[in-house]
Amino acid sequence: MARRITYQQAINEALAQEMERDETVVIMGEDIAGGMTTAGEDDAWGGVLGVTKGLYHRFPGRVLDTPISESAYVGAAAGAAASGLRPVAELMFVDFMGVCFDQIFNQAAKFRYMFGGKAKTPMVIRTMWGAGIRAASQHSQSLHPIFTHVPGLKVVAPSTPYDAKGLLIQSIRDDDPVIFLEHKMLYATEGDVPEEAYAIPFAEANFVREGDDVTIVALGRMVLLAQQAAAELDGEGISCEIVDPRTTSPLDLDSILESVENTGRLVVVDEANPRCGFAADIVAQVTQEAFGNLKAAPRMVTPPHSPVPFAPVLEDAYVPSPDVIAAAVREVAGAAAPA
Amino acid sequence: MARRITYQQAINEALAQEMERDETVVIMGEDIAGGMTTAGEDDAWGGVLGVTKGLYHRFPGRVLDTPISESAYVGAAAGAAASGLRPVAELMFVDFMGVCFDQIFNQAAKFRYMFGGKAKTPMVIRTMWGAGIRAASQHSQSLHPIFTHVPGLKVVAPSTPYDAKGLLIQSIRDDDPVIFLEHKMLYATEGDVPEEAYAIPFAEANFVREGDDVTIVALGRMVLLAQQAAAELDGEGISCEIVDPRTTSPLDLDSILESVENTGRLVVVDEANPRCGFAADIVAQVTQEAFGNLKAAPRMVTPPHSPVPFAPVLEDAYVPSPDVIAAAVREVAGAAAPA
Amino acid sequence: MSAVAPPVSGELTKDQLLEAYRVMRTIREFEERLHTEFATGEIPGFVHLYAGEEAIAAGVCTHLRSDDYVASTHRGHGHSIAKGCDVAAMMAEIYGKREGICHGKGGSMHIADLSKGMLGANGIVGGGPPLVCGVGLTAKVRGSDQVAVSFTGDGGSNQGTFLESLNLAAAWHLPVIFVVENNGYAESTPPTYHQSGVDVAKRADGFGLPGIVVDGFDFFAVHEAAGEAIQRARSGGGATLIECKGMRYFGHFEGDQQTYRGAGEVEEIRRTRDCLAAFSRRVTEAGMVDDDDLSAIDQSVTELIDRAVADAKAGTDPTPDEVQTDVYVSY
Amino acid sequence: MSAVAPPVSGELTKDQLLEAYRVMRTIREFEERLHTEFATGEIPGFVHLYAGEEAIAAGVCTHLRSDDYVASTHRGHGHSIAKGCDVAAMMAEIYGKREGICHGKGGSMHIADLSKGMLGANGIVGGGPPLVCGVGLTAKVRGSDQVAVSFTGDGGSNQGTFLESLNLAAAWHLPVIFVVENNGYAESTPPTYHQSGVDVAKRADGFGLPGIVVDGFDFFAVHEAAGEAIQRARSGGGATLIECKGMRYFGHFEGDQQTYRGAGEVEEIRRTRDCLAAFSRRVTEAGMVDDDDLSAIDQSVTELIDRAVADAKAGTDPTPDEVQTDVYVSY
Ligand SMILES: Cc1ncc(C[n+]2csc(CCOP(=O)(O)OP(=O)(O)O)c2C)c(N)n1
Ligand SMILES: Cc1ncc(C[n+]2csc(CCOP(=O)(O)OP(=O)(O)O)c2C)c(N)n1
Ligand SMILES: [Mg+2]
Ligand SMILES: [Mg+2]
Repeated sequence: MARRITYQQAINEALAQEMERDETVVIMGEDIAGGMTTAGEDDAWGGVLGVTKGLYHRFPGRVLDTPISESAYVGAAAGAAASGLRPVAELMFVDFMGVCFDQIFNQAAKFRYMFGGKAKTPMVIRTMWGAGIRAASQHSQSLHPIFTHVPGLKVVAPSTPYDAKGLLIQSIRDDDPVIFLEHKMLYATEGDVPEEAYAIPFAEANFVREGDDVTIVALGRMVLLAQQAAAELDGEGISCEIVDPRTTSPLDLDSILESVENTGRLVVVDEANPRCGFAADIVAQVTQEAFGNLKAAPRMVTPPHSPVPFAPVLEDAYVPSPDVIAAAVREVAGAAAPA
Repeated sequence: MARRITYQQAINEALAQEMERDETVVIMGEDIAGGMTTAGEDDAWGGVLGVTKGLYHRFPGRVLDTPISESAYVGAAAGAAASGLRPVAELMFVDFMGVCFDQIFNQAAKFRYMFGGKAKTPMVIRTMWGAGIRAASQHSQSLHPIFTHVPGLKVVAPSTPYDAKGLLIQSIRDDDPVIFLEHKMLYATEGDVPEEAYAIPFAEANFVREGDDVTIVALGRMVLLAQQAAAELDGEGISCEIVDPRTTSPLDLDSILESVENTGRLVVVDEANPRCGFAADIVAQVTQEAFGNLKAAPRMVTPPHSPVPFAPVLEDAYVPSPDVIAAAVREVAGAAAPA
Repeated sequence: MSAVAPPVSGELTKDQLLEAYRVMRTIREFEERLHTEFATGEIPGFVHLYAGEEAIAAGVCTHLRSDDYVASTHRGHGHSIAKGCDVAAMMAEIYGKREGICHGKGGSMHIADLSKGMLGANGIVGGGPPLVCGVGLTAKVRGSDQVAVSFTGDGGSNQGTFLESLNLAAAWHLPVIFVVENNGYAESTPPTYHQSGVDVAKRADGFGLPGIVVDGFDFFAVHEAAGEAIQRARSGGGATLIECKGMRYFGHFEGDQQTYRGAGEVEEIRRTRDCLAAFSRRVTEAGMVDDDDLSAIDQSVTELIDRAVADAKAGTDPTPDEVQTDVYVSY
Repeated sequence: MSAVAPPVSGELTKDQLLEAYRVMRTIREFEERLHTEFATGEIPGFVHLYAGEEAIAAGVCTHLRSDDYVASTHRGHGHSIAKGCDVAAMMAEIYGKREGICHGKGGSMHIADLSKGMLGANGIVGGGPPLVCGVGLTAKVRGSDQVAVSFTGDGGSNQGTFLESLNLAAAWHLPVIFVVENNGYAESTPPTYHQSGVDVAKRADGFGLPGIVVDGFDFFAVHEAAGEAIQRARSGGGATLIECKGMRYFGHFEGDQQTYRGAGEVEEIRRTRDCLAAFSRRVTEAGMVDDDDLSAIDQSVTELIDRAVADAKAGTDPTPDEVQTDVYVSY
């Protein structure tokens, strides 16, 4: 039975159902219980935005507040995973990865390989990403290209409540370390979500919209903005197909190639910075694999090579807008195929 | 007056000459003096590989051993740069960036932007990169794509002793934070290097080899392997042009586009992992800017999406070899232009 | 604070007392006013208010010269004001205007002014301590007698960067002061939980540094402890850790429901411990300053903040093209 | 060490003494032999030898069950042997062979065997302490009485990860033991410089943990201290920091010229403090064990290592396609 709930509720529900199902699932992070041992412990915070609200009382001993020591507790999640638990560690903002990246990319990500296949590290790092709430340069970044670059990590970035629940459940059941990216501008978005638990397999892109003229690949919040652009372009007779990879590693390249084979034109919209970014990754792989199918130069729509600014005017100019996306699509759609 | 010295000597000489010229230049790192306060201090180590040997005695008080606290001393370099020095901090292996990445990408890299242009952070992080010495997964990585992704950082990766000296001098004189990547397999290579100090500007690619059929873009050690491949291909009548960007950020894209305009065919060879990597970055930018000039699908030659293995047989299979590079070039050269 | 000569001893002149009061009052007014204005929804992003902890910023910074540096936290308005940042430019920054101290690029969490020795508020907990080690190094290499101070919260004192910095400052014998503002919570989590209730000052011993605990509501206690530590640092005596026990009056950030707090907790503190009330009582009872002096300051501060808010609201927005300026000095 | 039941008190049976000696002798022989073999140029990469510090690994690990865990360092051969890893498979790994304990993918710096509770040597200084906190959490959640031990060097004890882990272990009251092997150098840098000569054990106080210093050359001293700490951890008493003062006999890595060392420094220590000599003297003089028992062990160990080296040299290389295996469980 599906009902409409928010992206945030879907995440909370996925955590609750997996903790219910499997007692080796534990969650940890700063203030995710929120006020353990305080006077107000009965009405615990449940995370800075309340995403984990209610879990602390429901699962005694399995919901842990942490000191502000990301290296210690993210590393602890890796050690717990290697010794039998399925920890879900929350990194409040993905921007904080810089204080604990070693435990993620040199420890958790490499155990299995370095140890000759003898280790299993089933951990999830839930973390908030993206711009839009005027949180400035250190609380608004989109760092999936960095995690996608690292062998041994899986990277998940849901764009809807339905995907958020199904992909988080899959992430928790998965036997490899997973970076689960929750876009802060999507928490309040609503959608139909089944009550029962379900898992969405990784590397299965979602065809958000079918179309014949131009393929738009977009991730996270950019999927919503691409839809707005596509709706507008419809009126102009440009039919867009929108492909949401949902997971950047592993990546469902086949679905993207399939779409490009049909449209011959590609626009990749991504919220991360451009250099060595995800848009470049997709454009490069498509060009290498399907050069012959391309009727026009693919285009990348991303923020500029700059940090995220604070002022609303600046942040709005930083993030790709439906208008900018539409303009790029028109260009690609209009470009004649080279003789 | 030029004479033949090694890449390692060129780096040592650049440091010495800049410290001589500018007393605000200080260097710090683990064991870079090497044995400060020990019985053997008179014959100080000069770094784990002796790259900084001799500087400790020559520049009293300006060559500092550090505790194994990369966050503290890399952050200290940022704070020193913001308050008037030109520090050069050594991160022994680039693989260790995970324990101090925040101070690099959220602090040093973003000061100027976050502070509205009021800060200047002239610091250099010298660090050793690349595979080849059987140092396994945590001492052999190529992480320039991660640094290149970050706005606010400049990224330099010399492939010859001449470039090493000129680019390090420019890095020290530059007013922005610079990641200076020294490939461990190049330290012993020799080349002509002028005795006097000279600076090589950033974003000026080097045409290592002129050719008409295929453009090969390569960085660091890959430049040498690409030259071996090119020599072999010459005999087969395939003429390769090798472009070494020397700096990945800023990037001299124009020189690459210029070469591709001439050859119409592109192979990018890089030692970093493929996903969201530097090879993808170049292929994507060239395709977007010069699609019409491409006669065939560009190819990326990189290691697989896996950590660096230890066993010699495995590490040799991991790193792109001249044979693998040559095979890719043949493919691209042979491919007919699409009708 | 550069206008006033730093006192050699703990003795304060009337001018210095009035200046200290002006700083604390300005911070209080700035924060109380932001609390009200934030509720109107006109302020972008989120702000962390310093109200309640004024005696710490003032007690430390009254000893500093403009060529000394401080590195601050996400809760940085108080440190910025105490270090001499322009209050109107700070307010404009918080409103995201071009007249802002960072031209609208930084906002509340990144207020900085290097010309005043303010190395920046910091959105990364524990981001500042390594930076002040670097400033200390600059002073040492230059042979100047500058000092650098980092402010860190109780929660931030669990970040590896803070702990590593204590050791580096000791190993390099740096002119640095680590001020820990223990205000009873890291967001919703209390030190009794996140650091087992052990005084942060105790951590100094393990690195060979002096560490002391002072009452963060008492300007004079903070001022005296900071004076000694700064004197020691200036004269080549190395680093010190000072833990100030205090309390924030508002939520972790504006909008925080503060469910973790006991009923009446803040009201009680405001009534019994308030640093401004205590300071006023002490200096007037001692006859060093009279009420009129203080109310004159109160009035001028109110006017200052009124103007700052009005100007900020009337300020101009940056233009979209500025997104790409000042990423690099040259590129 | 799972074969031998862990002693409740510090009292050791003859079997346990012989087992402890076998472990120390095996480590010594393994390392001395690697030192010789490395010189021939046949061993790829670089190796960090543990010779001289055997009493620490043995003194701690003789208390551990195979379901307890240890996280090691770049100098990990001793911990691996003491925790029960297969010596021949370790040797094959160091030679980069498919028969290696990690099938040749890890080498000396990544030797691991989770089935033995060996969480891995670690190429990242300070990489291990957070991991054992996680193992401690697993034990707590499971309600088992497992414990986890991290080994860290004096230099590694300056890494933020180590310091944060002390605090986390205290806050979560984890069954973890932090063993610091202070061997007088971090590469070429001495603790007198890199940590101001302050005992690392002192850092424990600042986090509310017990911290003690023991002689790392004395098996019995280490064994007793570790026994108490492990007992406390097993019975819910929380974490402990144990600093063992010792010395490495060889260079930081093989090939290190050791210019930073005083002349005769190592020879003197070998002559006066050697842990194997001291152990042998003590157990024979006390009549608990006689010389023949020990020489029998010496001989069997020599044979074991001879065979391990011969087999490793005769081992098979991995095949190139294995570069891409075991990156993920599934992908
Ligand atoms: C590295 C990092 N981790 C977590 C956060 C989120 N965060 C911001 S403030 C804060 C609490 C800080 O507590 P404390 O240091 O006591 O300072 P206070 O807010 O009490 O002044 C947290 C967890 C952050 N900004 N940076
Ligand atoms: C994060 C990190 N920084 C630096 C290094 C380089 N490194 C390897 S071992 C070592 C010295 C370690 O000293 P200590 O912790 O005392 O251990 P010991 O070698 O004496 O056993 C250093 C600096 C590293 N491997 N990882
Ligand atoms: Mg606090
Ligand atoms: Mg050591």
